[in-house]
Amino acid sequence: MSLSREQIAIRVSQELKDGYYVNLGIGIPTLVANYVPDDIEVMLQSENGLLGMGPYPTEEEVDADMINAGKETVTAVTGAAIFNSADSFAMIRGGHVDLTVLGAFEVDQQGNIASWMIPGKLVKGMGGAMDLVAGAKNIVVTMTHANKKGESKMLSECTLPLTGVNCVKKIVTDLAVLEVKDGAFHLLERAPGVSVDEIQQKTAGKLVVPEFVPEMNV
Amino acid sequence: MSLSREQIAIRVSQELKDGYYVNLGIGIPTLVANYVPDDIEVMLQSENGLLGMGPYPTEEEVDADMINAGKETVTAVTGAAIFNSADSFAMIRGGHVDLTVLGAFEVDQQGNIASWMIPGKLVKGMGGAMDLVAGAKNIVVTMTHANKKGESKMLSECTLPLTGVNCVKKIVTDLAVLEVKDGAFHLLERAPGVSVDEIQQKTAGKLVVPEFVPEMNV
Amino acid sequence: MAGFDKVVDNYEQAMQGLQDGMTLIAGGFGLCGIPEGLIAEIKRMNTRELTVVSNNCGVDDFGLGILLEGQQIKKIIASYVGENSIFEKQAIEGTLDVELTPQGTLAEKMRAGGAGIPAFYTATGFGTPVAEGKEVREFDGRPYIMEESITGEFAIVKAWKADRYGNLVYRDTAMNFNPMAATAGKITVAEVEEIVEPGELDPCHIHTQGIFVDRVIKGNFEKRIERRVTRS
Amino acid sequence: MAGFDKVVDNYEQAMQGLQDGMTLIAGGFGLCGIPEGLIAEIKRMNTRELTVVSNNCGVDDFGLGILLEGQQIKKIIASYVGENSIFEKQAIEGTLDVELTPQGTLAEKMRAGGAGIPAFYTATGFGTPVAEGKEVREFDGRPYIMEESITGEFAIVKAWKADRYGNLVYRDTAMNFNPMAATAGKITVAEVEEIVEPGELDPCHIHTQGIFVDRVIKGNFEKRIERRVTRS
Repeated sequence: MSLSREQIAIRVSQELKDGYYVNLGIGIPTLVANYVPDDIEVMLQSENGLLGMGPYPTEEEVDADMINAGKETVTAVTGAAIFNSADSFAMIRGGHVDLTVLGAFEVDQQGNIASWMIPGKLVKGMGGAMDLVAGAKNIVVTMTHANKKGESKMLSECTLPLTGVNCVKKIVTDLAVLEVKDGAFHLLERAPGVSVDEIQQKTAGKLVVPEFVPEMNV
Repeated sequence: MSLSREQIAIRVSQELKDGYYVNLGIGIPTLVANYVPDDIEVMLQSENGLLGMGPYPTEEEVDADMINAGKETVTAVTGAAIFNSADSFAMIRGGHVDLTVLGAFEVDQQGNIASWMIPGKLVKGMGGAMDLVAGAKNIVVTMTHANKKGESKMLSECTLPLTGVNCVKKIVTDLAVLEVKDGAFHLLERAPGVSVDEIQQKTAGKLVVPEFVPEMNV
Repeated sequence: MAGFDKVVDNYEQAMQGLQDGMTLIAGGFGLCGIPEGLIAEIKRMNTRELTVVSNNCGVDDFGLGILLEGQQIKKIIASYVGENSIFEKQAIEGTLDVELTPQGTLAEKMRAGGAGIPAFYTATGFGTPVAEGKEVREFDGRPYIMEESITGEFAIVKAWKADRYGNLVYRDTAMNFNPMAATAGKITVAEVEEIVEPGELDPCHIHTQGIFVDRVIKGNFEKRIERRVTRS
Repeated sequence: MAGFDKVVDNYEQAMQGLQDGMTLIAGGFGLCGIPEGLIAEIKRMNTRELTVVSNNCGVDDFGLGILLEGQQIKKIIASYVGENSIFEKQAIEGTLDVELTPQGTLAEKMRAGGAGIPAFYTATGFGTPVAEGKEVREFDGRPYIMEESITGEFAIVKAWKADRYGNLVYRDTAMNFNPMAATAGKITVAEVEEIVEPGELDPCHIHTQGIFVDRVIKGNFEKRIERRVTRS
C-alpha cells in the first residue's frame, strides 16, 4: 500500500537528528513537524526570518506580524530568534541549516530537482526554494513516486525547468525511500506491502536495487 | 602665516552642512569635531561601529566596551546607534556617509591619495582608510602643504603606494584650500598672509590660480 | 536648523519626488510588514511606469496589488507573485514585465546595493533558468553565478518604532525585507507605528540606522492577514 | 538528549579540535570585544602554524599578541597591526606572514564566508597594492576589484550575553567584527560575560543566532583599555 501523506511525514521524521536546524517546505514537509521523535530536539527555520518556529497560534495568539514562509500565522518557541531576510538566507546559503525537506514535480538520477515551474502554466515564482536546495547540507524530497497518470517523477533527466542541480540526497515517496548517488536512485526501503517490482516499474531513471529491501517502519 | 592644526580644523569645519553624517580620521580631522558651527548639527560615524559619536568620557564614564576607530575611549550621543563592522562599512561603501576627512602623505592632481604606506618603513596597515576614500560622497584631505624638508606633498603623481584613486575632492593644508578637478589643483583660498607665490612654489602638481584668491576665514 | 529631524507630517511630503519610470524598492513579505499608507499614496499620486522590487506583489485589493489596477507598475522584480487575479491577467497579456528572482538572491541584491557591492557570486540558481545569461565561475570546485545588486530611486519600508533621527526597529517577522530595502533607496521613506524620542531605542538594538532613512511618517495599519491558521 | 545546549564547562572543551595549521577567525577590534579566555587557552594548547584572521593582532602581552611569543601564528590576515614589538620583529624577520586587508573588505569577507558567497566586488582598494593580482571589472562605468570570502575551521568570538541555544547579544562597540566572525567558522566558540535562560533575550534583538554558534563558555574578562582618553 502506498503511504499516506502522514506516513510520508513520519518516515521523513526519522531523518531528523538531535540538534538539527531544519527548514520544512510547504505541503507534506510541513507535516513533519508533527512527528519529531520524543527523544530528540530540532529547531525549525522559516526563511522569512524565524529560527525556532512553533505551532500555529490559538485564536488569541494570532498576530499579523508573526507569519511563516507560507504566509500562515505562526508562533515562536522560547529561545527563538527573528531576523531579516538577508540574514535568514545567509543561514541557508552558508550551509548552516542541517536539513531541508521540500516537495518536487520531478527528481532525476543526478540529484537535479524541478519544483517551481511548469511551462504553459502561470509561473508564480521560486520563492526561497532555489536558495534552499543550493544551500542546505542535506536535502530530502517528498513527493508521490508517480503522477496521477501513473507517469514516473523519478527520471533519468528532469524535463521541467530546474530548481537546482546535483543537490537532492534522499527521496521519500509514497512507495519508497531512495538515496541519490553516483548517477542513480538507490532503493533503501519500500512502503509496507509495496513490491520492488512496482517501484521499479514507476521509476523511469536508473534504479539500483540491493538484494534485500526492508519495509519502512511507519 | 601657515595655519595651526586648530586653524586647519576650523577651516575644514566650514565644509560641514546641517544633517551631514561625517567620518573623521585620526589627527587633525579629529579636531574638526570641536569646531562644528553652532547653527548646524552633524552626526559622527566611527567605522568600528558607532553612528553618533560623542565626546571623550569623563573618568567615571570610561567603559572598555565603548571605543572609537582610533581605539580611544569615547561616548555616544543620545539617539546614537551601534552596529557591527559589516554594517558600518555598508554605510561607508554604500555612499551613505556624506563627508570623510582624513590625513595623507601625498595627494596628486588626479585626486589620488597616498596615506598608509611608506616603503622601507614598517607597514601597520590601512585600517578603514581605503574603504573610506572609495565610499564617501565627499572627501576632504588635511595635511601640511609640504613636508619638513620643504618638499611638496601636492604632486602631479603620487610616488607612494596609493590608498585610493580619483577620490579626493578638496584639500585643506596649512597654506591653502584647493579643489581637485580636471587633472589639476584649483586654488580656492589662501591662509591669511600667505602669498599665492609661496603656494605655487610648494605645489609640485599643476596648480590653477584664479585672478583673485581670497584669504581663509579662520 | 533641520538637523536630523526626518519626521514628515503627511503622505504627500513622504513620497515627494517619486516620478514616473522610477525604481521603487518595497519591504514586506506577503502582506506582512508592508508600508500600507505609502503604497496608498503612490496609488493616489498615480505615478506610472514604475519598476517595483519587492518579494511579492500583494493581493487584488491590498498591498502593492492596488498599484496594478491602474497599471502603475511596468515591471516587478520578485520571488513569488501571482496571488492575485489582476497580476495574472497583466502578466499573461504582457503588459506587466515580471523578473523572478530567488528570495535569498533578492534579499542579497538589495543588501549589496545598499552596501556599495555591485555584484556577488551565489550557488543559488546555477543550472536553472535563473542562470541564463549570467556569468558562471567556479570557486573551490563548485560553480556559482554572478548576480548584480539592486538600488532604487525610492525605497519604502514599514517599521514598528522610529525616532526622529530615522533609527528604526521592526517587530517580529514584519522585519523581513525591510532592513535591506531601507539601505537600497536613494530616498528611503519609513512608515511606522510609533515615533519615540531619540534615546528611547537601545543603541545596540536598532535594526536600521538613521543614516539610511530620509523620511519618517506615522501611519495607521490594517495589518491584513493573508493566511490565518490556528490550532485549537 | 543534548539538543541545543551549547554551554561547555571548561576551556579545554571549548577549544577542542583546534589543530596545528588551522585557520582561526577571531572577533574583536583592538583589545575591545576579544575572547580573552579562548585566546589564553590557545596559548596553553600551544597550537601552531595558525592562520589568524582578525582586524588586529593585540599587544605584546594581551589579546592575540600572546600567541606571537611562542610563534604560534604563521600568518595573519588583518587591517591594522604592529601595535606590538614582537609582531614587528617577526614580520621584519619574515617568520610571520602578514596579509593586509582593508577593514571593510575584511568584515565583508567574513560575512560573505558565513553566507555562502564565495566572492564579491568592491571599489575599495582599486588602483592600490591591495588590487594586485585581483580581477578588475567595471559596473556602471566604475572599476571594482573581486575579493574572495574567508572561512575558517574555528571562529572565536566574545559576546555579552548568551543563552544555552547559542543566541548572542553584544554590548556597545565590543560588537565590532564578532557577529561576522561567528558566521564564518566551521566550529564557532563564544566566550561570554553572562549566560541567561532561553527566552530572556528578545528574539528580535539577537545579534548572532544560535545556528551559527557551536559552543558557549562563560569567561572572566580583564577588558584592558588600549587608549584611555578622558575629558575633564
